[in-house]
Amino acid sequence: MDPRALRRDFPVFEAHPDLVFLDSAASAQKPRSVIEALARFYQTAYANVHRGSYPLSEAATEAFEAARATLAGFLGTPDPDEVVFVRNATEGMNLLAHALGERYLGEGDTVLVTEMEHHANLVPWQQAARRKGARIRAVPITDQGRLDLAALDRLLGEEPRIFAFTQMSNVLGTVNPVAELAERAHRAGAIVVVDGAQGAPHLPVNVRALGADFYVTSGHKMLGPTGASALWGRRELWQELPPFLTGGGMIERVTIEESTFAPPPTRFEAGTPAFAEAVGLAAAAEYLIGVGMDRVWRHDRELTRRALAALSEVPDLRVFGPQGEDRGGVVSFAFPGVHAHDLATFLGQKGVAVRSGHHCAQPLHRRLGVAATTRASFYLYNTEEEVDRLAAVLHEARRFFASWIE
Amino acid sequence: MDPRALRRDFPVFEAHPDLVFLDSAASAQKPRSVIEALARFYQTAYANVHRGSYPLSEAATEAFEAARATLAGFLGTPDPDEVVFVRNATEGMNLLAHALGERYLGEGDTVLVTEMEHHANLVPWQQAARRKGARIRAVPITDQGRLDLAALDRLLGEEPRIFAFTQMSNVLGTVNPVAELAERAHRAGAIVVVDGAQGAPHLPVNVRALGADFYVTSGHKMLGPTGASALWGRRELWQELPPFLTGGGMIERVTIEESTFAPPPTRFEAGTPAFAEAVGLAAAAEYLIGVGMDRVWRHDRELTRRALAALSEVPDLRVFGPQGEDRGGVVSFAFPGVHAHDLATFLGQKGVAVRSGHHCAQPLHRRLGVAATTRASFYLYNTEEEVDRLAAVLHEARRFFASWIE
Amino acid sequence: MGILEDLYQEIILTRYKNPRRRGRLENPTRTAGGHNPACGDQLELFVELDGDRIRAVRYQGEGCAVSQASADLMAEAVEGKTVAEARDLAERFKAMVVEGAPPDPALGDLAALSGVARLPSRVKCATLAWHALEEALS
Amino acid sequence: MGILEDLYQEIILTRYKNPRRRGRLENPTRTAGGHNPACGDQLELFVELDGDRIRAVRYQGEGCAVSQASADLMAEAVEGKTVAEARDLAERFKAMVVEGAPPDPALGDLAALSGVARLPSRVKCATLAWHALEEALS
Ligand SMILES: Cc1ncc(COP(=O)(O)O)c(C=O)c1O
Ligand SMILES: Cc1ncc(COP(=O)(O)O)c(C=O)c1O
Repeated sequence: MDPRALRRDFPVFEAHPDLVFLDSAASAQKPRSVIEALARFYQTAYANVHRGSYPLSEAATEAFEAARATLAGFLGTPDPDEVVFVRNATEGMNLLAHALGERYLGEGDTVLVTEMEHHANLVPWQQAARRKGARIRAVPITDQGRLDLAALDRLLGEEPRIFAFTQMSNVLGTVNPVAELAERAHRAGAIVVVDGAQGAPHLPVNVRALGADFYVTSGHKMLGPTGASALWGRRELWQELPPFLTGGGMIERVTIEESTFAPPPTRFEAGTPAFAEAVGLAAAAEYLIGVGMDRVWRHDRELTRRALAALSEVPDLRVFGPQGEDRGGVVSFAFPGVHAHDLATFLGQKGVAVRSGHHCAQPLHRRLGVAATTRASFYLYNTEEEVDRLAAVLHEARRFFASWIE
Repeated sequence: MDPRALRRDFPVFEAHPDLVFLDSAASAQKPRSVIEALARFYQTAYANVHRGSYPLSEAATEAFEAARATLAGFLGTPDPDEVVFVRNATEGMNLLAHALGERYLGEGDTVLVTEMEHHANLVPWQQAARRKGARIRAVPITDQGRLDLAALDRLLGEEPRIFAFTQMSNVLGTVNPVAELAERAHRAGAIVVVDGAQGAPHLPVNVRALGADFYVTSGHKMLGPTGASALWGRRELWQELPPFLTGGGMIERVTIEESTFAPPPTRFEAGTPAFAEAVGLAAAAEYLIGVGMDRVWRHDRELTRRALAALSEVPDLRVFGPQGEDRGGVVSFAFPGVHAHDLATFLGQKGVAVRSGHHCAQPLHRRLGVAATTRASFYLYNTEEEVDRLAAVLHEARRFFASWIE
Repeated sequence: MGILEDLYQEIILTRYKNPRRRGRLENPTRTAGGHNPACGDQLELFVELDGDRIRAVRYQGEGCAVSQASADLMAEAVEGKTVAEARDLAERFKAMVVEGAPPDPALGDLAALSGVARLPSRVKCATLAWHALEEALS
Repeated sequence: MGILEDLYQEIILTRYKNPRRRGRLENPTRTAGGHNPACGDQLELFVELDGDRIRAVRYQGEGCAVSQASADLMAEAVEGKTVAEARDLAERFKAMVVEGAPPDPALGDLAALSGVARLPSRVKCATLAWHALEEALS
């Protein structure tokens, strides 16, 4: 894969030729094909989906349902109706926490998460647990930044109703062994919810092979527009679940006092969906399929290896996360005594776009013993030169902040 | 106002020069400026908002917050932080029903709605009421399709905690006297939630002058992209409310067991917002401000008057909704004995795009004594010729379906 | 022939206005509900089985000419058929209205609904009763 | 001077590493909390009033050099001032870092933070302590 060639598909790099964009884990840039699919849809094919019996609305409906099928294919399921469109991974997780909570959680039950979760895969479970009198337990991580599998087995012994964990950590880069975790969890009787926000953009995903029950994605992190993400679940489980958002489009019969609801996926898409953005997201999935997810994944890991090697040469720099093959293109680091924001501002002023803070993972940062880290993340349009530039600017930062370092 | 000139701003009419688009109440077409704002943002200025300390992310954050300020201005409040971005009117209503329900509803309490509500302003209240042991009551409508104000006063006597009603009916076109209703409701101690999904696109709106406590809009109906809508509420009330969706961005402090939450509006925007679409929505608001909402409203009413006159000439056609100045550009009708879908298909095949069904207002249709209606709706790009064409095609339909009519 | 003339043939109107199988069965062997969330059409289906054979079918509900005529023609067509034969007919009907296949001779009068294939938003109206039938027979 | 050199002046580093007012007060008249949801910086502010006059200010919390230096310089600057004078200083400080106004002479050492105005994402770091102060005094 030649990232230099792919780069030309991304207009933002024409507008900012010197930009070293290492913040794709927060949100990815968009290829021309996605922006054009979106614009073309609004220019030539726009009308509200469903319920319109004129050709423009029929065509828009078809485009929306074709987008659902494309996303289903991208995630490895033949059944488009297993895909529900939500705004972002966070809304997906809220939908699941609400619906699974209503259906399966009771007094004294346990929801199992992990210490490396993004707040999106933690706070919604806290809310559901509080409503239902259940409690949250978390699988700890090892000093290498991997899940502690011995502790997992102990915790599964408590028979959690739900085990929700991330496919890939947005701070450590750790890729969890999803299939193995799902199998253990299923044996313990838990429903398996996988946070694929960082997984789906970077790894070949087949939800059935992973053995997940639900798989959450974040569209804007996988080259899609903001506003649309695919949430996958097993048909049999969707059928069991009560709705989350209610209103138009998802009902069967409504009186002033009460309502009955449509079957999935309609039941979970209340009101006018972000259907134009769903069409844009399908263009993104097609772009990724065209490049090949195996090649994306290989490229990410090559850059990561190079970055880990180069960053290990920067004096005083602490680099987080595992060293090994089970690691994606996210590298977080810190100079002791230099706050993450100050370091990120330095990098940003040198044209290297990174992110700093707790990256929506406060419990993990507490475990790492730091309040904040600075994070670089890679994607298919990043080059080896950019990784080298990151390392060079970190050497510069080391000199600039020399007297701060503790 | 010259709709023929405005039409040229809408690329869809170049792509479909013969299209008579009378379905804006479902979703409006987009002006070039909106599509371009969106595309330009993705091409040149895209990065995740908040938490990024590099120039691109700072600029994206500023654009997003500027969009909030534009929407605040459009709705008539000086305080941008009173505006929360949601996907659509439906999500806005779900957020309010959940948060107001948690904060203010208890066993035996009443939520008051009206018989003309869209399901989006009914079903979420049913869900909240069920959770809290409260009940729903509805203000009936008169035979002219207006709210029955005598019944309203009786129902306010039951001291509902919340009164949620639409500014304009999406079926009857009725424009309710919001300021007067809000005043009566406040006197009875109710919180006033206004469904502005059909109001904001068509009428000059000043939420403070209306006396509302919360005002819900639907971005895609006011020329904006799908995926972003502005939800307005009084600052003091926002401050009181618990969050709805939870996750990243809206928290203060998170441990595995529990979390505390950020102040509004952040508290209500979990995860990566549809910020590019919010920027597009701001361009839509600017377009409308440029045309002038008073002119939009005058134009809508002129077309409506013309349509009501022309449709009254079509034999056997039953036309719903009030005759008068308190009526916006929505006209629903039916031939007795001809099902709404069959009529809509006829119109659609003749190039007149209308919608048929219960328009997400089953209780209202039950009241009207019909299962479904066919609806034409007008907006700033519609012309008198298009209204005349609608009437002409209805005469044709009358002949085509002559033997069906009962 | 225009799409409209093609769709709204005499037989559709006749069945819509003067249905032959509309109604309910007192002691149905099977019942099923159909609902088209996109437009609100609703249907209740009653099936009486005699072993493996469909003895009678009736339906109730609310809908457009397409959905009502489709239900009425279907009810008539499957009476006397075995469950397997009825399922086979459903496949042929869906091939015609969903995929636009030319009407199979076995469909008889149901061929009048072939025009629906050209109107994507009406396909669900035409298939509503058939989905309910498949549910009732499953 | 580059933005970085402008922002990270010696005085900022000194206050970050060797703060003069960091800590807590045993019997504060007022306290307030500050939190920057965008980055997680947190601050607790303790104020001791003597009638209308600020006798002592201390702060605790976690944050970057900008937020910590700003808090430390602020605490020192407002001690001895009346509530009205402190509020006035807060206005001048915000004018400098939010609107980019040239540093008011009254700001003294706080002028070192003027570079923040060129870094929108850091403005909230610089104002965190000041918002807490305004809350504590209100
Ligand atoms: C692992 C993980 N989960 C969830 C999210 C939330 O994604 P979104 O912003 O799309 O809701 C993110 C991204 O911030 C993430 O990295
Ligand atoms: C009065 C009214 N309220 C709410 C809605 C729901 O709007 P949205 O699709 O944006 O959720 C609509 C539009 O269908 C409407 O007309």
